[in-house]
Amino acid sequence: MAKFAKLSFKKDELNKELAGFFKGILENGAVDAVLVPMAQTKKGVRLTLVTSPAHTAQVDPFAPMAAVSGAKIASSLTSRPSGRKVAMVLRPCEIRAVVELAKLKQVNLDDVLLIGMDCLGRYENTDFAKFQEQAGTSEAFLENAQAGKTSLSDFDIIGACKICEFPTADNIDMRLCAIGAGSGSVFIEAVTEKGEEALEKSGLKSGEAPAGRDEAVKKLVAARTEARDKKFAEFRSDAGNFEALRDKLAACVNCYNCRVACPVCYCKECVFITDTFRHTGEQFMAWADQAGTLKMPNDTLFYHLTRMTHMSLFCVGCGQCTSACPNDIDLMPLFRTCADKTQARFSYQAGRSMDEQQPMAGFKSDELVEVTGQVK
Amino acid sequence: MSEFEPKIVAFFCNWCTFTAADLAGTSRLSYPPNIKIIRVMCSGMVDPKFVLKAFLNGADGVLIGGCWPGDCHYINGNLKARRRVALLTEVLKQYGIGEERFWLRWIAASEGTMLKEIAIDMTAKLKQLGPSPLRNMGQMAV
Amino acid sequence: MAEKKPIGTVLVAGAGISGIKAAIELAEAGYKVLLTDDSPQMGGILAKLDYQFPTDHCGMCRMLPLVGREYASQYCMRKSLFHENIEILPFTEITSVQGDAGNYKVDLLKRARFIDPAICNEMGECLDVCPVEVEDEFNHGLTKRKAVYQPVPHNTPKMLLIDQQACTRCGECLKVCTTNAIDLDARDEVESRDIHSIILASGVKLYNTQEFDDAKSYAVSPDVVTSLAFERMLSGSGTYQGDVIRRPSDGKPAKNIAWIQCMGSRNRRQNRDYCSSICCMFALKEAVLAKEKGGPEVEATIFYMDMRTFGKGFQQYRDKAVDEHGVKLIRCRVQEVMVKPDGILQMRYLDPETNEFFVKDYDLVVLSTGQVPFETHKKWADLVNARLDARGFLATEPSSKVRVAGRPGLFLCGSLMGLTDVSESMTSGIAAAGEAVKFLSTLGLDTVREEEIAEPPAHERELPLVSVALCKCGEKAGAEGLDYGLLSAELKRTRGVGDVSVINSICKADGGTALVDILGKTKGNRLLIGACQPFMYRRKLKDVARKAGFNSSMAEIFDLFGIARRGMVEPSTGDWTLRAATEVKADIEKLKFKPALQVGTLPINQAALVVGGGIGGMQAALSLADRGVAVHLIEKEAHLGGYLGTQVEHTIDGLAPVAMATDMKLKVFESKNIKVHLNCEVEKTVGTLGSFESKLHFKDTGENTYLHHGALIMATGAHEGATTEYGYGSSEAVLTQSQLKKGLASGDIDVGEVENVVMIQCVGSRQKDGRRYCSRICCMGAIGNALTIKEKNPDARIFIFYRDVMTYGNYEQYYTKARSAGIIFVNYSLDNKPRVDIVDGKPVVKFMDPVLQIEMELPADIVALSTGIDPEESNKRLADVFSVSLTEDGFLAEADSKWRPIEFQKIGLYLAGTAHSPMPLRNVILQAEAAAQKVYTYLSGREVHSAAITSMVKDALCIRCQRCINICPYGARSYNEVDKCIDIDAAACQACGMCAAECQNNAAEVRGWSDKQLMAVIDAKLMDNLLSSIAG
Amino acid sequence: MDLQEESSKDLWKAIYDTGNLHFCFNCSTCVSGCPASHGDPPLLVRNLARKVILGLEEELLQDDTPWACVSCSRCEEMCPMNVMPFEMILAIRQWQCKNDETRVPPAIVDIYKRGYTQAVGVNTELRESLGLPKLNTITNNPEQLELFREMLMKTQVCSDNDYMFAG
Repeated sequence: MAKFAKLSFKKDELNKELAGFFKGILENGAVDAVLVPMAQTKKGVRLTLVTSPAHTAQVDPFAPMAAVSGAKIASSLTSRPSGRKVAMVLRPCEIRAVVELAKLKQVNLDDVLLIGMDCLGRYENTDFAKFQEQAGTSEAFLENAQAGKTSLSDFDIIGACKICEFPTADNIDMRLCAIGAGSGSVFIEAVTEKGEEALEKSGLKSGEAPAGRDEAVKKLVAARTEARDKKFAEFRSDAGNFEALRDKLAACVNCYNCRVACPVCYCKECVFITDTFRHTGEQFMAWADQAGTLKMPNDTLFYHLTRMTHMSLFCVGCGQCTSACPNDIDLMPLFRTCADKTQARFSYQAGRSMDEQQPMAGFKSDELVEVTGQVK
Repeated sequence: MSEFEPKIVAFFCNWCTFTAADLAGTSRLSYPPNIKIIRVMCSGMVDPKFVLKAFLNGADGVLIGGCWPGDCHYINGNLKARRRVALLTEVLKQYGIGEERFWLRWIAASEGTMLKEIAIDMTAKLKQLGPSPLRNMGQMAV
Repeated sequence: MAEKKPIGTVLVAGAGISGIKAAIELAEAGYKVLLTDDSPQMGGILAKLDYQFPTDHCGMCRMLPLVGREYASQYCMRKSLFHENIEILPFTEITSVQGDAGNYKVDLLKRARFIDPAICNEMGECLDVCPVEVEDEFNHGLTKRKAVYQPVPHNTPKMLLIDQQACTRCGECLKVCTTNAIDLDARDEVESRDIHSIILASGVKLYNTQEFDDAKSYAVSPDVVTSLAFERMLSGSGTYQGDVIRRPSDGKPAKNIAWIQCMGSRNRRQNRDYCSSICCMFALKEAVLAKEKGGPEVEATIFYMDMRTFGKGFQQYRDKAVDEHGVKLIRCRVQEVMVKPDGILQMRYLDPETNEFFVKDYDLVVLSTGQVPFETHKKWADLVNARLDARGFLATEPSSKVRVAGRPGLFLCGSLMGLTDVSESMTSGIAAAGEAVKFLSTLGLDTVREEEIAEPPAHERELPLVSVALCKCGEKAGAEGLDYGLLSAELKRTRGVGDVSVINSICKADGGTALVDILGKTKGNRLLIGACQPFMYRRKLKDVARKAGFNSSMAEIFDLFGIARRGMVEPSTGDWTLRAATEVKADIEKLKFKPALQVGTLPINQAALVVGGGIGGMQAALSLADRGVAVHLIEKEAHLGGYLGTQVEHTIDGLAPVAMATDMKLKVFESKNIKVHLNCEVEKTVGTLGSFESKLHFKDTGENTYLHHGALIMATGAHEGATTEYGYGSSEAVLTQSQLKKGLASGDIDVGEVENVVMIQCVGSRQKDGRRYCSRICCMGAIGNALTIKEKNPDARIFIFYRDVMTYGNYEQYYTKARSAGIIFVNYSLDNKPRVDIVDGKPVVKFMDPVLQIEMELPADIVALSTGIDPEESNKRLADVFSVSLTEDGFLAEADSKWRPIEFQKIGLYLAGTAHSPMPLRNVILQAEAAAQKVYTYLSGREVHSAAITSMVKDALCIRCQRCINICPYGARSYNEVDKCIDIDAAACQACGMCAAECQNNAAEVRGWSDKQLMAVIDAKLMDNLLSSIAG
Repeated sequence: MDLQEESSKDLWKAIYDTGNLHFCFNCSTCVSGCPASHGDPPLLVRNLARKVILGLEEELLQDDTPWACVSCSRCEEMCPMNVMPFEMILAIRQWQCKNDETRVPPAIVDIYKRGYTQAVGVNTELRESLGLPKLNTITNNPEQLELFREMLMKTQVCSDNDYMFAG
């Protein structure tokens, strides 16, 4: 049922062509607004909310960067809905976070046209700046990345992306297909009826599916999965106990940036900055008395472990935690290896499907008998 | 040198397991003092934070006692507890605190003897296992 | 307010579960209750049971009040019960009842316990030294106990007493008793009380194999036990401590167990021509549990005559027992149990399937012993001067199971109605309480109102300073090793503790005043009292706290003696007092962070909505109207009466539904409190206890109106099932039982000439493809019609084809009567149903006689089919309208099949009648009365007190993910679409804390159980270095 | 069989009009412990009652099992419905004879052969399993048995039908 529209572009005109598409869906009223990565004056690309067809020229959806998770933006735009139709162009990891947030009533997809783009990875913000200085373009990036070349002079895409087995998005209305699209072209795929409608309104003609795509995707996923398992094994072997964990987190200063950046850490305020954890000096003294010393800030391990119990079931491995850490703690593998275990326990996968109930939201009387191992 | 005495924090549901503990008391069944009972209204009330805190502050084991499935005063709190325990176990297991230190057990009001046996059993197992890796790691959860 | 009227007081005689339920309902309604029991304990039979059918779980605690939990204990009911309005007097007999309705004077004989519970510190040294050993009746003689003993293992307080028969007065106990609680010369005391109403709930005497001859050929070995004794063998606190089932004689595991049904019951020769109703399910349950405990190698065989699975979910339970657990059912009443030289038991039986004889070995035989009702009934009849009916039961008014005939103000419930299961015990307890309340309200008596106590300010924002008061029982320390001096010193050193004082017997008057004096001088703003049995003295100690200027929610009581008791268990290990100190410190921490609490009040709209204008609905409506509650009665048809009230002239047990309904209609339309809405359906109901709103749709006019009401009763009924089996529809002569019934009543069907009448039971019932349940009333219906035909034409030959004759309880007499009238009963099984061929318009029935195993055929003039009872199709819609759930069979699903049979999970919604499950008219009325009482309890006042401890939302932190709504088992949380926030139904919330555990940033929290408090407790528990110091 | 044709609904009146019979609900108590139920064919009291209730005259007339009853009256003792089965069996015997002068209870032949009314042999196993001593029966005492047979042949019913005892 899926329909594809081929978007061929001359050199350096990928974004021009894409802009035309977004212009089209805005003009023909398929949507009232588009949330799409867009080049800002000077440098940097940011998700931008566009309501006027006249202002689509600067779109750059495939730019290898994501300053903040689009899922968080999607939440702010829809948790108290505007009632207007908006197309959201998001990365696969962001889409999967959106799926979890929707289950948590933090995203409302009623008026949203979800457009998932193929993702070959992103650079840290600072590296993206260098990328731009070296006149890197999304076109070039797509080309090279598909050839396996993501590293430039002294930087590379982030660790999370290198082990991301989800380069393409699901649970969406449309796809921006770059992988296996052949050079000089990308495809716009309509996945749902909503999507087809938009595709028609965009004025693009639908035609053949990109020939080599499935093969290319499969290959990429295989490579990424292999990399992932390698990374997991590595990490587990050197962080398989609390001492190691403590040392990995030694630099943590309880700034809570990781949870602010985390798309599925959706609390208004983290419990660790509520009254529950505000204590009297006397109290601190008493704790210090226990062992004679009390490391301050004192609850880093407690905080991260608690976070694992809170978000690991929803973790989509986007790597924003690592990007956000001011002390360069590589948190991503920590949470991904944990998520890997917890999600497997409930054969749940964050972002896989809208209809999958989140594990903590339900129970069965005859499940998990091994937990107690008791029979009447 | 004298033998290591594990500290076990036990969250007991008010209706079944806490009654069993009382029954053990009134029937004067002796169970090890290593078990430090904390009464909660329902095993479904036990927040993962409580368990983490107990371990971080030097508990060598944590035992959650609830009603048998179907007995729960609050209909199904124990079943929700069971999922939470499974989740938390997966988290802790990765760093060396596994099922052998973190127990969920169904103990009905009349099962004072079972409570006693579980307390003895867990204490013995933890004695073999030795102190929790988190003990004296200078990581105080406050 | 006018001058003080006396407070209505009810005597509930019998503290089994139905008595307890009645007491709790009365207490909740604000009346005083005197709850007595002849035995030294409470709980009746259920105190012995770990598992109850049909769920195989306990859950007794679910009968505790849901609203105003403050006034009742919140503990396992096998441990104890406490309610501020209930005075419990175990070991107390009623010796005389003088006076009359509304003004009784009863004499209570308080039997001497020889141990004063008020003084006893329960350390139990006496138990150790008592040299006398006798059989422990609680475990049916399977274990021994001392002459000094604790009647029920779970009870706290232990309620120790001395068995006067067994006691040798050796005085050993006196020597070790540290509190002088023992007085071997104690005498029974007689006390007389003024009572306004009496509820008899003393249960029924059970068949005793020692006492009756017909047990002699069965009770031939210690390995033949009664079903109740077997419960003790299963129990975790029983003879084998929950371990595998063993043979009492040699302690070997019992692998092959047999049950013999109807032991003592269904025995015309012994003049016990009744069924004991519950034994079949009881045996099925025991067989299933035996298999679960003992594993697959355990063989469980039940010898029965009719497997009477008539209740809600019972048939399904039987199917599960047989199909999934492999319990064997054999329809044969064995004549005797034999003992082989090696002690193995042996029985010979005729297997009806094969008509072959078998001789089989068994390790254990369980006798399903039933009721022997007469004595208890006789006793009461004499005491309260009431009538006994032909069966020797206390006569009740025709349509009521609980109103004692001709004795206003006198009611009964529970097994005095004949052995009842948990569900009916609950229902009858509530109904009896309801009748008592109705009666009291005619006397213009008062209820206990929460007199407005001046609560001192809470000072919760001040830096916590805890004053600790330790109660000392008598002169000596409570327990060995508990050193008050050391304990006080240790506590004084604790952060946030002001002064620590030790006082003698705070529970006593002078102790109280002493405490008040001391506290008067302290600067503390929170108070922790260490005493015994917190839940017993809670109220008293809280009063003391108030007098001393503490807000009662800033005062906590902890079980110092509980701690001491545990200390005594292993005095050897370490310094107990220090460990006790740790425990107390934990309580101190919890108190330090405790917020101020107050009991909430919920506004009540004092109107009730009753859905369904059948007999059940009308009964409920009238019952409420009598008590001055405004009622809206909704009926979807154009007339009241429902199925029974319009279709059925007479029931076998002498009721006349149509006449009843006609009479009720008059009353309903006359009543100024009842507004009837005909042709009317409820389209949506929203709200919470005290403030519901319902949208009504009128089918005739198409109009909609909105009603506001405080509670709701669903009595939407059910209807006769349909069938196409057995040639129904293809011959005039094949009809349903109700068609036959009508035909006979109207005379349209003339049976004067008929030769053969065939009746077929369970048509489409009790089978997987069809109604999976038993419709409960068909057997009586068929027998009723059969007897009518016999009256009109004694020569008619009537054959009733049945699978199990479900004439449970006293309906058995009609089965017996039918047989004696020459009606022939033919048993059939699902795989060998009778066949009905229509030969030139006339039915011919072909069947195999199970006894003679001969194929037979019979031309029938009439074939009447029992097509059972189907749930209303509309139930699906209603379930959605009222957001309640349905059973797999399509009936309305109650909150708990045993302990809350007429309530829905959501508080404020109740159900009655056949919408619940098929049942006889008397049960419909019983449920209607019970439902009315539940509603009245909440609608009698302008407001109700909700609990002080409920969950809350910190709105500023709440992100509205609504996980708390999803996880709440009581539907107490809902999303307010208007204000975009989480609402909490304070009445529904039971403070289980699941929402708090589910909420990741503590936006949801239970007052008094906050994470801050609990984490402080965890700290305190781990902060003692005692163990390490032991180690080091 | 066709019940309408082949049964007389008033048979019970003719045989056993005590008003007790109809209380029978086929619980099998009477048969499960009946010594004669070990015989071949077995005496099944329950079934006799059934035949009477259903009015199966022919069936009943042909039925020899009533004669196997040893009058131990256990059924009488144990019947929960007070049907008094033993009385019924005697009644059936009388009715059978009344309805067939020439009737000779075949049990006599067995008695002649065994020297006992009952097939005592069949209980040997059960006796052993219950640890009872071996019976010293007349069967293993030939001359006694001979005397008994002579005695038996002196009764009229036997001498009239001596052909039955040939060989």
